[in-house]
Amino acid sequence: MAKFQPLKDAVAENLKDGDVVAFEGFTHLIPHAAAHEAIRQGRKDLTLIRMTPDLVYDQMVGMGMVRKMIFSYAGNPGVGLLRRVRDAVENSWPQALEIEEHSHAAMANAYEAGAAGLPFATFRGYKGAGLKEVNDNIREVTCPFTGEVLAAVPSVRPDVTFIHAQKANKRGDILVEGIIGVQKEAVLAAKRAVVTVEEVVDNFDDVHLNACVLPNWAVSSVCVVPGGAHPSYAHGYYIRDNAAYIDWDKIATDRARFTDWMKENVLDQDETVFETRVQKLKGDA
Amino acid sequence: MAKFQPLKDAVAENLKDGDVVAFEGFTHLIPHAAAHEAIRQGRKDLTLIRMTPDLVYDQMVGMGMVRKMIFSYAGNPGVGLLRRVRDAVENSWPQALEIEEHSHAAMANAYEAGAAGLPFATFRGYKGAGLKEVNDNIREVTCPFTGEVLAAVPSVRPDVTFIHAQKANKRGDILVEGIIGVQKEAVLAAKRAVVTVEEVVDNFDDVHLNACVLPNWAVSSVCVVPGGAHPSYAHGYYIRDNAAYIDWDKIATDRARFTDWMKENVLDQDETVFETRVQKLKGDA
Amino acid sequence: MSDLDFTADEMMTIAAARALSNDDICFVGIGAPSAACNVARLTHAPDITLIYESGTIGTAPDVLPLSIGDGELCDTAVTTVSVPEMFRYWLQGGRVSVGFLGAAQLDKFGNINTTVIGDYDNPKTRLPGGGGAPEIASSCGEIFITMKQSLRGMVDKIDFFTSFGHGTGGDDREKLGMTTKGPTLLITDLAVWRPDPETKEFVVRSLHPGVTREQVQETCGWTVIFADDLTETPVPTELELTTLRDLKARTKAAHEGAAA
Amino acid sequence: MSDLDFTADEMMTIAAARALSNDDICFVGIGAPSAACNVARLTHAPDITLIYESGTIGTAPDVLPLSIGDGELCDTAVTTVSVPEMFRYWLQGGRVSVGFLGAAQLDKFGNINTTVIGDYDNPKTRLPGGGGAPEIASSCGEIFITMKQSLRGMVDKIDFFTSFGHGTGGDDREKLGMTTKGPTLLITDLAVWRPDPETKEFVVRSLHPGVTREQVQETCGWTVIFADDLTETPVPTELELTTLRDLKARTKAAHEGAAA
Repeated sequence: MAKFQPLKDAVAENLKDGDVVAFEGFTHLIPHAAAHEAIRQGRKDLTLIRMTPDLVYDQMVGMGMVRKMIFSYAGNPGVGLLRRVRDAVENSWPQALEIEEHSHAAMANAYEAGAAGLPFATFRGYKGAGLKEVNDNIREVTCPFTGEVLAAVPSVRPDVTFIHAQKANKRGDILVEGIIGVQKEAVLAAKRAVVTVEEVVDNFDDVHLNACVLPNWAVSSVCVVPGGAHPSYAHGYYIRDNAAYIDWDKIATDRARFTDWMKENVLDQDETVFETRVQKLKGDA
Repeated sequence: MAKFQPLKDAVAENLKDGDVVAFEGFTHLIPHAAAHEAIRQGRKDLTLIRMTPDLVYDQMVGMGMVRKMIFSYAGNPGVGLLRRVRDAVENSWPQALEIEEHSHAAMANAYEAGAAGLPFATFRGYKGAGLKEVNDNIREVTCPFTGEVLAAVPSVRPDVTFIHAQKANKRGDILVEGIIGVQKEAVLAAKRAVVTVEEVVDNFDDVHLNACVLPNWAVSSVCVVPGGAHPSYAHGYYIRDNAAYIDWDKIATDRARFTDWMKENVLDQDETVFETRVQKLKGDA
Repeated sequence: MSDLDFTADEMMTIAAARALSNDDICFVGIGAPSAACNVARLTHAPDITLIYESGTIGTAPDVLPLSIGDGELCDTAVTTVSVPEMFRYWLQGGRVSVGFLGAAQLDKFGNINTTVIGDYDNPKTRLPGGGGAPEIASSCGEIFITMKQSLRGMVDKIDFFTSFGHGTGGDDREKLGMTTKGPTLLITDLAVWRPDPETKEFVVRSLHPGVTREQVQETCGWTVIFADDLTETPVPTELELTTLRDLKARTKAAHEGAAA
Repeated sequence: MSDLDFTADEMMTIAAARALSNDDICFVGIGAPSAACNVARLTHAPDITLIYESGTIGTAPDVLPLSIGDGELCDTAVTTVSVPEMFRYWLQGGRVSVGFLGAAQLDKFGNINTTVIGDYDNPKTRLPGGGGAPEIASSCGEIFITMKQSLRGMVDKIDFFTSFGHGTGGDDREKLGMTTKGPTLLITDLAVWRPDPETKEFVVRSLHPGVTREQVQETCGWTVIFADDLTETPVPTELELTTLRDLKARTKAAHEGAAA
């Protein structure tokens, strides 16, 4: 049953050193505030899972918190490479990073299978693809009716998932709208789930019958953090800060510049700064 | 690409003798008008698929149109047995009926796999269940990671699926709301899909971003048939005619009474009668 | 005994309702389970989550649905999901604490038949079939069963294993790889039963008010075991009875008439 | 040649746009494919269905998205589905007619690398990876590829098979059980290429206006085959150029500034 609590407490209670953790969000609703709190709390030895690790995983890898990353697209979307991830993979800075790489289809299916309580996912994929040769977690199953050989990957089952959502109601039910990505699956696949939200409303009486709602008993903690997805966006609240994504490419190029930026913008801040950051992005949302 | 056409033409063009066909709807939005048109056109040798064959399949079986039925619950929900189906299974009246019986979980997964273009579905099911012994289409697959043995069933891939939906827009996109059942899966799993709708609206601009919408290119034909789900219901339009479901139990008990009822209420009617039938049910929808 | 008048049917529904708690996530079968679950919600368990297999999660219907997919269930739900999602994420995902089932035939180990009477290929009576029951029985944390007693219904050997209870007893579930508890409670119109911890055979734990051991045995097809500490089921409270009767009256009016 | 001025980049995007038809269901990769697909939609193919892997189906963005999940894509979509549904029902379900991909490295059989330069375990350059490409390449009816020519990009042997084109040519796809066509078109900043029907090696079918055979060969790492009936790519029309430039200008303004 979800409890409302400050982000600091929710991260401290739910994320431990060595955990397998997903901060999910498919370009939309990326839980930046929660990830920054995890960085401030200095968690170590994490296995990070995400289809599209972008800035927050670049930051966590660059801060030396990550042992392994499971992913399907490690880029700054529309901008280029993740330079801290690249530095870790190519030069082991600040430490070596083990990677388990999949395709989007594999990861999406793996989250789906995790939410469905299954040990593996089956799909028609990886045909002729090189990842099969370098990833032992890509295997095969044979259809017992047609004999067709399909791809199989282990389901994703994080210890804890963090997502950002638009709204909670007073009971702690969660509403996610717009590009919903794999957030529902990431929450249901995990042992624990922490959700940051833009706001709390009385009820969801005006919400569409089939909207993506996570009942309060499917969530561990709810934290009110307005702007908590910045520089990602929250549909209906503020738009994506594309300029920040473009800037990140320069910040992350240089180790010293990265370290300074993290101190100033993450370590020396708390989550209240996010509300300020999205002020100028609210016009067109 | 969907074309708007009269129901009679849509059924004639899309449903052939010997087809594998799903008239889907999970208590809500059952395509009664389309099924009655199929009965009037006298299709033969059909394989009917549905999770919850209820009145329309009882009627089609009783009219001798059906060779085989694939299903998971052959009851009149909340009322009792399907008496025409029972008569066919127990006494081969009016002809023998082959059955392939599954659980709901199996059928739901089989539709999902059909929509996903897969040859089979995997799930954790049928443990200790007797259906495994009598249905050769219940098999096993072994997880290539954990060794767990899971159930497998063939995917559902109908020649044609019929559903009823609330709205089409002028482009032929389809909106389904409320209890959405397996309708999206049934349409996407099929080679052809015919959708009857309550009404056509200009556009879906006011529809929720994540509502269940089928794009026009995923549908073959759209037919405007107000009331076309009766005695099932269309959320937002009219309520379920529970009294008609209770009455059906008496009608279907007796072969002669059934035959007379079908002549009077189906064979001698056309689809315009459905709008009249729901008039008294519009108050609370 | 209380001076309240009540039927055996009412006692059954109310005893079943009492077994549910406020924190339960309950997968509701249609018929008797639906009445019991909603009486629980309307009395001692207002925050209980009721799930119907039509995809409605967290429903709070004002009248009992005739089918598992009446519009009332959707209108009052926290959310309504597709049926594949219901069976994959919510049931198979292991998020349901209690599954509540009825039965046409039941044996002493909680195995249920709702498929056929007689031989499967040449049935004496073709019943509706399992619907969600085979996976409800294996995926929910535990299973409650409710049915009226009769020699036709409570039998020594069921004709078909629609859903698996405790098999032939003991650790049969574990042997099949199941990690859930299976049937932990049987509520009939005469008594409350729980499985013996070792053998898994149902044992009568309490008799409903006014019911005798003989009545229980006469309407049961196996030799009944009564608990050493056999008690009497507490009589329905006035709140319980009123709640159930009001619910039934609202339901009858709604299902017989057409729309308002 | 026309008297319109245009860049090689513009010619590439416009030539790519022309390959799409009004009836196509197109799975759009980010970058150059996104521009081409939207120019098609804004010129000769107004009813084309554009799908982005973020779950947005039938989008009609006013500016090009920076990521594949900008809010603009969702606001203008016919519907937005979850990412698992996108990959299962819409892509794997076989409902996409054209997949449009870019490439970091490409070989003459349309095999693409966007994973690593150098050895996978000790890469010289770690690239972002495949994202949706491995299954886009196998599940879409056919694949269009667009990229700028360079010796670094168009190579004799790619370092990693991120997505499979025609393998080593011939019927390699059929041998792997694929039933889709694979790469049927390559549009670079210099030329339009199509695979030879037998060998499946890309053959230059038309040179963009002003481009020579030598330029094409100098920026390509394999020995280029030119079609016997080699033609010149028609120059961009004024409508095509204006549409593309307006789109780019709107996009630049939107991505550089903050909200209005």
